[in-house]
Amino acid sequence: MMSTDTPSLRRAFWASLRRELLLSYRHKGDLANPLIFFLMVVVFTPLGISEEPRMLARIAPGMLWVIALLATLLSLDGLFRSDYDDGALEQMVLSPQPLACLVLTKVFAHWLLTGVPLTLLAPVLGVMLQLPEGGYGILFLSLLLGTGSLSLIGAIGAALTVGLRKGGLLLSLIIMPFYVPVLIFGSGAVKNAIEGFPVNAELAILTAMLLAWSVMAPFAIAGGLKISVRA
Amino acid sequence: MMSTDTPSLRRAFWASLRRELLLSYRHKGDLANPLIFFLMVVVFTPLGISEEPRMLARIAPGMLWVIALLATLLSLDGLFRSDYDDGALEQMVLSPQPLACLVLTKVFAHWLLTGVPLTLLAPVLGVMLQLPEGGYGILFLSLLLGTGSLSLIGAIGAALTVGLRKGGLLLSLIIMPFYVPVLIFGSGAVKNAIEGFPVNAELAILTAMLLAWSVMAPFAIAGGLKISVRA
Amino acid sequence: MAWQWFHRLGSPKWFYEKTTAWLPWLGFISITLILLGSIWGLAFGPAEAKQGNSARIIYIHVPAAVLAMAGYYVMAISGAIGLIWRMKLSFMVMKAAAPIGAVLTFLALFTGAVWGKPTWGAWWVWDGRITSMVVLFLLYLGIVALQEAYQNQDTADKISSVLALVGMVNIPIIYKSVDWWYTLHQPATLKLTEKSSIDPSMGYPLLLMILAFYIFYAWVLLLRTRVEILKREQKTNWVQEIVAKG
Amino acid sequence: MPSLEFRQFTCQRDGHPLFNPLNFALNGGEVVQIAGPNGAGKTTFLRSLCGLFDEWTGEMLWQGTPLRVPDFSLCSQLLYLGHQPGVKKSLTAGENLRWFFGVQGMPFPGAVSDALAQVGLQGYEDTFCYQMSAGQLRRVALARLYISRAAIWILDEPFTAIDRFGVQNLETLLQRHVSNGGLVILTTHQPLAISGVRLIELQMAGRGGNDVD
Amino acid sequence: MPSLEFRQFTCQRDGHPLFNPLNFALNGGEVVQIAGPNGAGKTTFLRSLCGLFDEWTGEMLWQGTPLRVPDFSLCSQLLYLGHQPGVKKSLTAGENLRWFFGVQGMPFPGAVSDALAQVGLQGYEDTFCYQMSAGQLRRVALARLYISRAAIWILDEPFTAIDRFGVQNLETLLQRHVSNGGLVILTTHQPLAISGVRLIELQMAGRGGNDVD
Ligand code: HEM
Ligand SMILES: Nc1ncnc2c1ncn2[C@@H]1O[C@H](COP(=O)(O)OP(=O)(O)OP(=O)(O)O)[C@@H](O)[C@H]1O
Ligand SMILES: Nc1ncnc2c1ncn2[C@@H]1O[C@H](COP(=O)(O)OP(=O)(O)OP(=O)(O)O)[C@@H](O)[C@H]1O
Ligand SMILES: [Mg+2]
Ligand SMILES: [Mg+2]
Repeated sequence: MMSTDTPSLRRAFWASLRRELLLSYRHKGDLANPLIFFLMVVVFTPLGISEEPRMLARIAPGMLWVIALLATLLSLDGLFRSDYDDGALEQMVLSPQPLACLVLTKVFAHWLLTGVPLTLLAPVLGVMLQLPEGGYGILFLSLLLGTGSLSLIGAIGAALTVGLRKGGLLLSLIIMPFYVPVLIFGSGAVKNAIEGFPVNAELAILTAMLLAWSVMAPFAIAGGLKISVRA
Repeated sequence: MMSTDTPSLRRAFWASLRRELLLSYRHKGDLANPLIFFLMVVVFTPLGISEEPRMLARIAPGMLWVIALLATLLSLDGLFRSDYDDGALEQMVLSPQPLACLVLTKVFAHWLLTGVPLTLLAPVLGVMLQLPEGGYGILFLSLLLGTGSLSLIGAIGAALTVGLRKGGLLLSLIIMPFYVPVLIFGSGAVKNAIEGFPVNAELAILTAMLLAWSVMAPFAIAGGLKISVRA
Repeated sequence: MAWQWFHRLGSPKWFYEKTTAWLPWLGFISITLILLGSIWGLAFGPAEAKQGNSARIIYIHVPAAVLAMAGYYVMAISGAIGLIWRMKLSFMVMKAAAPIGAVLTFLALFTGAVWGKPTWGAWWVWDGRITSMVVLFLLYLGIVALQEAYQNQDTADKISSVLALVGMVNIPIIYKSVDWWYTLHQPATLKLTEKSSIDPSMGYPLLLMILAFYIFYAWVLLLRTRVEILKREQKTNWVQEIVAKG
Repeated sequence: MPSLEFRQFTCQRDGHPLFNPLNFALNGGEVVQIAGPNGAGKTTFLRSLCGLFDEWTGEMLWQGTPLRVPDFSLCSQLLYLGHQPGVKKSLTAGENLRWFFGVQGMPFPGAVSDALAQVGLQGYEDTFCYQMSAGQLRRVALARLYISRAAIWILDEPFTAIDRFGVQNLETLLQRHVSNGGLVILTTHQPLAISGVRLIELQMAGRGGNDVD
Repeated sequence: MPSLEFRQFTCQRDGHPLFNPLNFALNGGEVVQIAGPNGAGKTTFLRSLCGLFDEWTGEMLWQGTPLRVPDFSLCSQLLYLGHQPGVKKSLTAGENLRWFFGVQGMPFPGAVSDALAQVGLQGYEDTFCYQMSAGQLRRVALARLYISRAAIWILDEPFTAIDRFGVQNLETLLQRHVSNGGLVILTTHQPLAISGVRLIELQMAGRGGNDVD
């Protein structure tokens, strides 16, 4: 009756990651969502705010970062919701493998499918918003580092609100304060780069934040989920 | 066995509105959501883009309109989703009362609980974004008229995407083109007002759009829902 | 024994009975000090050289700001104690502390805005201090909203404690980043180690007001915690006896 | 007296018929059980009746006149209870029932608390549905049957999650409805303790003919 | 041999006990049915066992040592199937099962298509779960039982939406599991055709003592 081959964390990790990627692949629409949102705001910006190239160039670095941040944030609400609704989350909690590791795969998949595409798309939209020459490389790099932190932080919020019948943007309220430093250093880096100032400090801080959250977030997420599932 | 008092549309209308308001009252968090989103972007804007008052004043009218639009859009995804998931939508479709009327109550409730609060909050956030003196009245008026159209248009998108397992922001893509005119005339009115130009034309067009959508949208929504429920 | 004391503190009943005696004292002292400080500051303190009488708002603005920040740690630490030792009372303190903190933060923001109009010529400016205060306000709102959103009190307590804990780590980061970002606001003027840059004639009443606000905070926190205790323990015998007594 | 007739009726999924064509007529006063193994097409069949599914072929006649796709003209005559009962978890039991009737244009039934008592939920009128057990939630949906004035009841596994006494009660109710001339069409995998149930067996298509009548 | 013991055990909702305290011990080789009307607290009890609910009082002992709240130490020993089966509709049946075992750190079981065949879903391995009927969806969840190596099975109304033959199959499986020394704890409102089922009746608290053993 009892197990002969020992269960392994590595297997659980891969199974979990595989499923996340499969699920996203099935919901291709969802995959595109953050991108569509990104695109949408970039279209609305000149329409609503200003079509002057000089003006656009000035607001572009900040605008791109703000939109990337909002896009991440808005894609987070569903992170654990469907697993919660259909009972899959219970099964994960009941798995003998540490929950913190299992959720890390979910966050990783989220970043892979939201943060990375956003990062890749940002330079293109930068052109549409007249982003000055010097900014592209750092825009890319800062987003790559920053979106990691955004996914990790956001997942904490998602875990804490999954038990609410409709978490919605309450999630936003919760994680917004945590996004502030990421935004400041991220957009700060791009602005500095455009004006020719050094950006090492900002990039170092973004990396440090990413590392710190990678260590802390999984435990907060797992804790939040365990509480939510028991409610 | 058969009914003695005749069923009445008025009753159906009130019962439906009553339920919508009750549901929102129960999810107070949801009620606050568009507002939180609004606040959030207003905080992120100076952080990410520029904290200079002169710069802020120039982008404020457009920014406020873009945010109001995004907030409406994002609150729309759930409009029919929970009714679809738990079978309540089937019951509405099966009601002998015209579905177009029933959905109109849902849209009306949505506007009452999203558009109106956004409109009321906008002037306050205008202060934070250094909106120039002359803009406040027209900001209020244009949002009041415009958010009505936004809710109606958005509901069409929501009805068409509710059958997808996760509608998400595909919805955004569908309704984005329809939001463009509203945004242009809305933010145009505020900009004109600030610069002291007349705004009658813009307001007239916003009103006309609101009326036109009020007549057309309910049928499109009802049609979309009937198709979705049969899938 | 230390542990015995700790466990008794965890008992809402013991806590309720014990603190009944403290309440009038705390209330009396805090009100007296607030009155004293206000009269000293507003009536006898000098008008500020450049800003004139508008600067007197400092006697509310600064204590509110100081307590708003200190209050967060009170809240987060009591939440942490609740999570770790599964102590219900600690959760109640946390729940009681959140709205007080939010109100104090709002007060600091509001008085700041009122002060900003005469001095900076604008109600609102995006500078580091102010921004970090807005962020703190949002952190508080998040906790209050979570508490409201969860119908099950137990879940609400635990969930909002986790958030408060994560927030505690984040607060210093926010302050650092926002300070670094842009500054227009007054730097800290009251310094313990060096000589204060504020004139003693304004400094002393200000210090008095800060002390008064601390005690006032403790008083309100106790009051709210006791209400929370009564609400949650309403079905127990000892609460019903208290209610019966009137 | 309601009457429904089916001629060469079958439902399709992805262009393939689910079950062999059906030919039969139903009248008021009958309890009709649509039977068949999991996946036979029972739910699909019931939804077709309600106009909630329209990939069917053959004819469906209501009081002698054929119904067309998409046609909701039976609406005012029928009450449908599907796998998803349409009960909002964040409303109370009473609010749910009142909405249900309100939305059909009926006056708010005063009988709500009676109906809830009938399904064993006395005193639950103001309880939120998310605080209910699986069975209690289904009972809220079933309470509709005690107020409804519809002639045709279409019930997809109404006994799911209901305990023994609840099932008995429900059976009594169904019997009362048909003895008043109503028509009940249901599916269930549990044995029914109702006398004179008409059994319509769905036979997987392509496994030999059947034409139940 | 798994052994579970309960002493003065009861679950609470809003500070009130749901049922009278239970005192009993379970051992491998038993099928235990937790019985009681709708809302008695069966689901709550089962969730407490799994560590998914923690407002309980009394003692719960696993192999003689008391379990504390919150404690998931039984995890690796048990398989829980609740009202919500944890099947993702946008994955295929096979993908769902493979995830389920993968996430527990088990090697991908090759037996997936066998298990699906056992629950009557031959050839459905690559069918998306949203294309399944209510019963087929539950069967996907039940297929886990054919692969699982857990000693304790905790099944909350496993027969929901399953047709007659499906129920028979499942009963056979349960009997096989206990004859191998496993423990099955289940709830159901349908009569069981398994011999020697141990019945634990939950009695609403405050209606006279019971202490079943
Ligand atoms: C909404 C706007 C404002 C906010 C949110 C705000 C916030 C704060 C905060 C957080 C402190 C820190 C207390 C501490 O660290 O010890 C503070 C102190 C202070 N604020 Fe403001 N403030 C605002 C506007 C103003 C204005 C307009 C003035 C006057 C020009 C002002 C003058 C001061 C002074 C003098 C202090 C004391 C500094 C110290 O002793 O540390 N504030 N304020
Ligand atoms: N989330 C909740 N909050 C408060 N009370 C609840 C909640 N869920 C269930 N209850 C109550 O707890 C009691 C036990 O519920 P439980 O789900 O354990 O019943 P059950 O025996 O499984 O019933 P069923 O046979 O209907 O599945 C019920 O009376 C119910 O009203
Ligand atoms: N959305 C769908 N798309 C494609 N096929 C579907 C869909 N839903 C169901 N099916 C298929 O149609 C058939 C009939 O499904 P239906 O739900 O009508 O069965 P049922 O008789 O109600 O079964 P159960 O007893 O399990 O409820 C099943 O074989 C199922 O695989
Ligand atoms: Mg079915
Ligand atoms: Mg149950």
